[in-house]
Amino acid sequence: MSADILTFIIFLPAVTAFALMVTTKNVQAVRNIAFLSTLAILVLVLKLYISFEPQAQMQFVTNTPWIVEYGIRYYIGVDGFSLTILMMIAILIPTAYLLLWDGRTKGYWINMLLVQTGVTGTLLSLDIVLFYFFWEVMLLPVFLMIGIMGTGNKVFTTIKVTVYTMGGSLLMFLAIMYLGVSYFNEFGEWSFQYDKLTQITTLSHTERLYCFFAFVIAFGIKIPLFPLHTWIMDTYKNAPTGAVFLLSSIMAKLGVYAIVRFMIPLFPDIYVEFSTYFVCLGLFGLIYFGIAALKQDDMKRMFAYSSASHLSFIAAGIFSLNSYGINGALYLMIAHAMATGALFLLVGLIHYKTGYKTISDLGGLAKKAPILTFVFAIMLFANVGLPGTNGFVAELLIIFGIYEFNHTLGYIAGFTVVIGASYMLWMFQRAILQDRVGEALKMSDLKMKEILGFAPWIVLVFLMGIAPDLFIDKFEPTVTYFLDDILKIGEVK
Amino acid sequence: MIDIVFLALSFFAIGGALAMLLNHNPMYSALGLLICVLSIAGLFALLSATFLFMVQLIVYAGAIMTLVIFLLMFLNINEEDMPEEPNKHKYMILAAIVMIPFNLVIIKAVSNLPGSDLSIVSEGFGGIKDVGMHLYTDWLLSFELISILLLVALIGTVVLAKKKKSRGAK
Amino acid sequence: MEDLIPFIPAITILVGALTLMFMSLSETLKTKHFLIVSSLFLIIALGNSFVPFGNLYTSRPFNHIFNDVLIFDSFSDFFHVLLIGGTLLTILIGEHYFQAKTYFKGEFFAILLFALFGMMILANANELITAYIALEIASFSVYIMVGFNTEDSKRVEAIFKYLVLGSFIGAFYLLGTVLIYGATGTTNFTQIGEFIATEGNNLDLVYIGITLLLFTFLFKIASFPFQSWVLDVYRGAPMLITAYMASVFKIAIFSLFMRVFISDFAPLQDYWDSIIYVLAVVTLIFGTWLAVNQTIIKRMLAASSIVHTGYMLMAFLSLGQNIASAYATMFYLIAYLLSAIGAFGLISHIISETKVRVTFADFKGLAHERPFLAAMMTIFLFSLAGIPSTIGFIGKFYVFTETINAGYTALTVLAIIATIVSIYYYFRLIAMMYFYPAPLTCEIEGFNDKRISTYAVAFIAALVVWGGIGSAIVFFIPVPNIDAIIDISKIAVESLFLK
Amino acid sequence: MESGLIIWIILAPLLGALLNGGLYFYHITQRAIPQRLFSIIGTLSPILGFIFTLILFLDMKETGNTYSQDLFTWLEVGNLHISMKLLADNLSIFMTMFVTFVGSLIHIYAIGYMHKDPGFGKFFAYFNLFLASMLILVLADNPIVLFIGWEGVGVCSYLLIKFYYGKAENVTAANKAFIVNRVGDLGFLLGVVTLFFAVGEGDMSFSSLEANIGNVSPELLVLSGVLLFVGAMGKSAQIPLFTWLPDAMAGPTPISALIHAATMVTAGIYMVARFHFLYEGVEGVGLYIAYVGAASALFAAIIACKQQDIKKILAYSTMSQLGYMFIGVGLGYYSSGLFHVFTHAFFKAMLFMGAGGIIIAVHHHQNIFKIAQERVNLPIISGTFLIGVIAISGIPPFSGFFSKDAILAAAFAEGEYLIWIIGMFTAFLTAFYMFRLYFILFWAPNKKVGNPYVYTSKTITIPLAILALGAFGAGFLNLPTVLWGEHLVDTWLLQLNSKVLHMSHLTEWILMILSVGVASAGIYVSYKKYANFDVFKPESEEGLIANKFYVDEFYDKTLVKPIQKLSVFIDKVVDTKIIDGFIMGTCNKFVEFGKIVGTLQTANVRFYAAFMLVGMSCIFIYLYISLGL
Amino acid sequence: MISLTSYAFVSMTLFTIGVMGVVSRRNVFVIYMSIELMLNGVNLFLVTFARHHLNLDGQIITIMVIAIAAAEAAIFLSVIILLFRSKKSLDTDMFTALKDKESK
Repeated sequence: MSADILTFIIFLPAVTAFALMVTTKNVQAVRNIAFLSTLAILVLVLKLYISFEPQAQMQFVTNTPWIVEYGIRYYIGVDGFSLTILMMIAILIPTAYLLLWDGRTKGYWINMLLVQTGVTGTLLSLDIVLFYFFWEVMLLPVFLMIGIMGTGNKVFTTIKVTVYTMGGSLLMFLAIMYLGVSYFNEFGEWSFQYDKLTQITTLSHTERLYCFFAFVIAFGIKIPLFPLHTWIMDTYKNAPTGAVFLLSSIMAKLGVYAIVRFMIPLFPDIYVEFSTYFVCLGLFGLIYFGIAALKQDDMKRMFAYSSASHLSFIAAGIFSLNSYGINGALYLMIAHAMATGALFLLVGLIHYKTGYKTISDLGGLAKKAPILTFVFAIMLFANVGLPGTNGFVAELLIIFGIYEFNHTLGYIAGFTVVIGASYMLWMFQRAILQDRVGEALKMSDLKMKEILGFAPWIVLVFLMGIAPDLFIDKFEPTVTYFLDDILKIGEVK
Repeated sequence: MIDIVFLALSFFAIGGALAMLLNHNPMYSALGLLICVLSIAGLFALLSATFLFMVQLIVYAGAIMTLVIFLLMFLNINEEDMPEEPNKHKYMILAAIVMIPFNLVIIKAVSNLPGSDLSIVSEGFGGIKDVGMHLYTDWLLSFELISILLLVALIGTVVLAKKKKSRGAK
Repeated sequence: MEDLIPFIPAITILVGALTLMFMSLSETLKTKHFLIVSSLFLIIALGNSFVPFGNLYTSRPFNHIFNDVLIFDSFSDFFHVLLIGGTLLTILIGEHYFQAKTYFKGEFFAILLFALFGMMILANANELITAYIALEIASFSVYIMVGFNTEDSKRVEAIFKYLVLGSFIGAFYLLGTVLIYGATGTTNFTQIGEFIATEGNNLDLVYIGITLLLFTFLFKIASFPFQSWVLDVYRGAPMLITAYMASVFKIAIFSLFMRVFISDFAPLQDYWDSIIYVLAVVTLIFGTWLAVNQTIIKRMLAASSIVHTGYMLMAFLSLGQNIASAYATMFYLIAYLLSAIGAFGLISHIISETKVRVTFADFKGLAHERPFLAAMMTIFLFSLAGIPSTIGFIGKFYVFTETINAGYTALTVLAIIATIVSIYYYFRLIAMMYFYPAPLTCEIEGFNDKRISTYAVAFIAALVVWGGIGSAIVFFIPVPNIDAIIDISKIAVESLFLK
Repeated sequence: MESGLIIWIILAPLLGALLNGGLYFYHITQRAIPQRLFSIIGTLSPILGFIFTLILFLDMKETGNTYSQDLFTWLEVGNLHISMKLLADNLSIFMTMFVTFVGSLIHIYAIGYMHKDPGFGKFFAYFNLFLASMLILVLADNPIVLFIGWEGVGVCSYLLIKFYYGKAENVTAANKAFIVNRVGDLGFLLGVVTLFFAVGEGDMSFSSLEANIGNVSPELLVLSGVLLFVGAMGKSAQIPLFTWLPDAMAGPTPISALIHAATMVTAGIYMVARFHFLYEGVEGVGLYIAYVGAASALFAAIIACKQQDIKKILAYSTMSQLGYMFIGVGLGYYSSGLFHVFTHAFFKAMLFMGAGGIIIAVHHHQNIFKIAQERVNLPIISGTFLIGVIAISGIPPFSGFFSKDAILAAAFAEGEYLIWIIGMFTAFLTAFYMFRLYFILFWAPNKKVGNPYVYTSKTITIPLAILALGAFGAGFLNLPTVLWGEHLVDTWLLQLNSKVLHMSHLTEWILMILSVGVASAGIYVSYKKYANFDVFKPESEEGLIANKFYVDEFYDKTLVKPIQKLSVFIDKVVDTKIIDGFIMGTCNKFVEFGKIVGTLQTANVRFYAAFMLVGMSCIFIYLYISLGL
Repeated sequence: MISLTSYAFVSMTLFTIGVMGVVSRRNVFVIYMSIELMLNGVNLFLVTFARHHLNLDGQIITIMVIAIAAAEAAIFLSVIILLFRSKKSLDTDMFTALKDKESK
């Protein structure tokens, strides 16, 4: 299989999008073609997944010059990490299409396609400028989606989220350039390939510290980490379902992914040095957001807090410096992507059908829509981390990891078990189960199409929960590589 | 001898300038400027730029000043059209203070130059012939460019000043 | 005879200008004809200037009579292409505007070409006074164009201010010339350079003089503290002239000062670093502050152009440390040229027929009225804000990288912050266009998009995107990479050093 | 030794659950499916499970082997190697036996109870799932797999308690059950983690844990022991995590029966017994457990005396019986504890079923006085109920007597006289409130003449009968030597090497007589008080005891409310005002200042000139300095 | 003995007075004349240096400057006419319509 398959995977959606933009105006056609293209990508990724042999180094690498003057290269490749997430994206998006199927505009679908290109590119690019390129581009369609299809105080929200996130990433951009320059000064040639940049030796500790934090801010905003989170609530509240789905279950994960992909190799020593703070920060976020989620009335807002809480937990796992933690974090990324994504889509469906998304307005859905309730419950329990679902495996591993990192923190980490359950069940009871006071909502159950859309997720949730080893095998070598090689460097430095 | 002439001329120049600056009525200002320009012409002569002495007289005193005064007449601006300038002196002092660094720096820098006598050279410098020769050999291109500049200015004046009946009207 | 060849573009433009001048005598000719003729001349000139484009040369024709006041080399050629191209784009994108606004009569195009001529000579100038004359030709033409519609009191005011301040600063330029002349006894850059090289001592007057020259430079590119006029003049001027000033004129100014600062004044260059550093800082901050609060689109773009000046100053500042920033500057100039012409021109295109759009609020729901134009506008704004996949991003990348490389990291941090804020005010406009329902008076049809302006807009947008993506996507198809620009600018800069 | 059979014990109910679930899905989406089908699948699967267990049990009895089955590697990260492995040793098979047996009976009973319920299929799906996860719990070979079952039980209980999710309080109760259990699970999980790293990251199976338990530092041992017990508290409703148990009565009665008798609550006991190797190491923890058990026993018993809801009374009785069991296991008499679990399963299941029957018969009244007012004639139920009551109050020769007495004797033998006294007193109370229940339900006169006879379906009565048998006879399986028996259960559970009591037969006799006396005293008191109690003047519901010592309110005030307040505070104040306020505030300040700067744009040309001039002269000052003129 | 410096002094004084005029006077005419005065100061300086170097370039440049001044005069005066037409006044402070009133 040629290496260009990755390029194809990245750019197929964009090409389709532009083609559709100019050719047809018929929404149905646009949607169907878009859906087909995502399916095609899914097939390709599956092919990739199978033919990928689990080992540490990059595979299917494409490395051609892009901007020769500054040694910027079109350098993409895939390893265990990115492959897993790529797989996740490839599965999530087409199924999401099925659930967003009706009542969308042409622009909606085109934006979805463009976002897919953005995220895939971000995921696969190994040249850090290329990465930044995609990192920014992936936000623009979402920006448009929120602004155009959003609700409430959408314009302000949109501007806020854009300035927030782009501001963060611009700081990262600065750090990137700084690294590039120092590489140039050391080796006399420009290069922004992350593996080249790791060879820089001239930077002083403080400089590295600044760069590190520039990166942290960029990624921390996307994730979001504790003090940088204030954009998510309104954004998730006002954004259309698709955008929220993309933000929460894919882009946020890319923030974590980027930490592993770039920050650990580039600043291993700082990473090791500061890991404790970040684990603490993550756990604090876990509890803080968890508690904040308790009394939310708007479901989307509540899920915003809940995913913030989970992602803080993931971050804590990432920083726990051992294979349990990092594997667990990666696993939780996928698990959470599915669970939260599904929940957001379900809320979207409910909102679309009933016209409400506030808990106090809902209720009594279970009688009208048992299947929806059933799916909702499964995803909810996966989100809570019930054994048998993938969420449990991940949380278990992270708790193990953090415990090994530091016993006390490990005990704190355990609280994830309780926190998630409390607000989730509370919401479930009020919004879905118990009968509604006042007039009945107009609510219909899931259609076959939507059930089909959810089916693979449900299957995966349980499969990954019951036989996690199948999946972890794929990326475990990469993690081991990271730990053994890079973090060792970090310790010695 | 020369010194006295110089002093007198420069006194007139500066005096005229001040007159221009301080007079409320532009007419008087114009006259002040005229005096100033004339004395500058004199100074040119002192610096043995005979041709320029002429040009200064003709172009400035002759053309430009008359143009200004003519325009003043043409617009027949009378006293009440003159803007009230209650606190112009404040501004002047302010500007003067602000300009101190300029003068200080420049004059000091100039004074550091190797001194040379600026007495009138008898022949061959600044006369029409030399200037003309110089102008039409070394500075030909610049001179042509000047002509284009004037042309542009001309067109501009026409375009700007003419009362226009816009093309769309008919 | 082949000495004349380098002259051809300039001559063509001059002839074109004169032709148009004579044409304007006739009452029968319509604006269309003027457009055609002027663009014809421009295309010819462009073609001619493309002949030596990209190869390394320098020539000082007719030294015996021209006294070496003009110099023709790859550098000037590079800028000629930019200037002519910019003017051509302005005319094409403004086709609709010109036809709609009836006061653009024949003389206008003559003046436009005169202005271009002046700028081109400015790019060639190798002598202070010649440069000043060329500059004045350009400036006068621009003054006139600014105030072209004399019915409009705003225009009159704009031209008045521009004129007063312009000639005020011009006097300082001349003073500077005098002082340099006084020190060196010549006004020819080359000889001044030699003087500087030989006479190590008593360069005080030269320093002062160059500082005074710099004032003009800073004034024309609207750096702090010379920025005040920009907002008013841009606001008052016709939209297209604003575009012209913001993009093409700036480039012309840069052509002169980069020339002298790279080649002849190079030894002294570092002297002004601290000044320019401070000015760049203040310009960035000040421009940002101005831009954030504007409610009128034109003023916002004007203020943001101040911020862009700040970026350019950064690059200009780091010229002393590493020559590569010269390429960065040139690239950024191109990027800004395209984006600015695009943005301003597109607005002019929009407002030419329909109701006047001035403030942000007026642009509500444009995307529903004119989806295509809104999309294009979005591209230009992205480019101005430096969002990836547009040329603006690459430009910023080059400039910032070089600035860091020159060791001005703190300045770059500031610039980054300015960029963050700029995202705010640029995206506000996009939000206006896209996120609001179309106004009731929404004529989706009745607007004929099939006209030159639209295609010009599309073309520029395509250029912008191409510049941002380079050949990244089609890396297996050989298309001209954006590195080509850098290479050419390299050649251009090299040519300055051939004596 | 490998045996392929074990998995089938679990799979039988699991498949049943899936099948029922699928059918129910079809039922609600496409067309209706006859109730019969559901009931057949639903009941057959546990019975099959029971049969498999029986086969295995007999085989093990023959050969004395212990079987295990390694299914697949579940997870392998770093040194953590968890394999999906099942273990059938004596302990687990002992549990499995009665779990499947009683479970099957309850299933059968459920057919009758849930008759014509719209959610019939769903009910059975949940039910089988419940049983399946309990079996996973019991048959697990390592704590993680055990935890899967553990949580599975929790979630099934959640699903079943909120079975009638229309009513808010049901769902609330379910949430309460789940979350309180979650707190327990937290303890369990942390305990496991601690243990795992303490024993040196080896293999996770119980056997290897037991092998490596030696190299655990004592304090970590204590820590993990306590943490694990916290888990047990949650599941087995001990102080302080008991509040969910009474509320769990919101679910249909069969669920209560299943939860209380066979499955959920016994998990805690089982788990502690599983980790006996750990608790042997640390006497203190064991004692602590015993005291917690005693306290819970007494506490529950006291509360039970004043309750009026029939199911609540039974619930509290369960809690106090669990207390006994914890006394047993805590003191190291694991087999005695488990034996009480065993017997308790029978009579408690029976009591609940009976209660359920009564509740149906009187159209879903649960207040005992109401029931008494509407009393109907239910011969079988009343009979079996009486047996149950006698059994639980510990009158020989009924099963309850032997098991409870063994525990009390153990407490005495260990010299924990306080525990022993508490136990005795609790026994008295138990007899008192159980008979109070019985008398009010069936004896206390009400004006109605000739209560109508109500038919109760066979599916209800037959299981009752069988269980009654068990409740009567189960005790004989573990006759102490004093009573010429040979400790069948104890010998079977030898692997737990639980202590055997050493005391003279005389003392044993005395203890027995004492306990019987106490029990009968309790019966006598309640006879005096309630035998002819006017059911139309019910007792007041005021008072500390009737209100369960306000524990719920206490939790509500001290935990729930503050957290909710905190939540609001974080959302409305910290996030919105402080953090976001700071960020947006800086932005606004910036913009505001920009406005001030904007005022420099006084479109006045002279001002502009002056502005430029000032700037220039500043630069010239710099020149002046730098040029040193 | 009159030196370079004294000439420099005179011309700088003229220049300064011109600047002062531009900044302080509100009359458009006077502003224009002030600019002319500045140019004159420059001219004087130029000629002085021409003499100082005995080099005619200075005088040539002076001629150029005078020409430029003439051109400027043309534009300036026409603009003054425009201004007077539009507002019937010569007061620069009257011409502040371009102040951004929309913001604030």
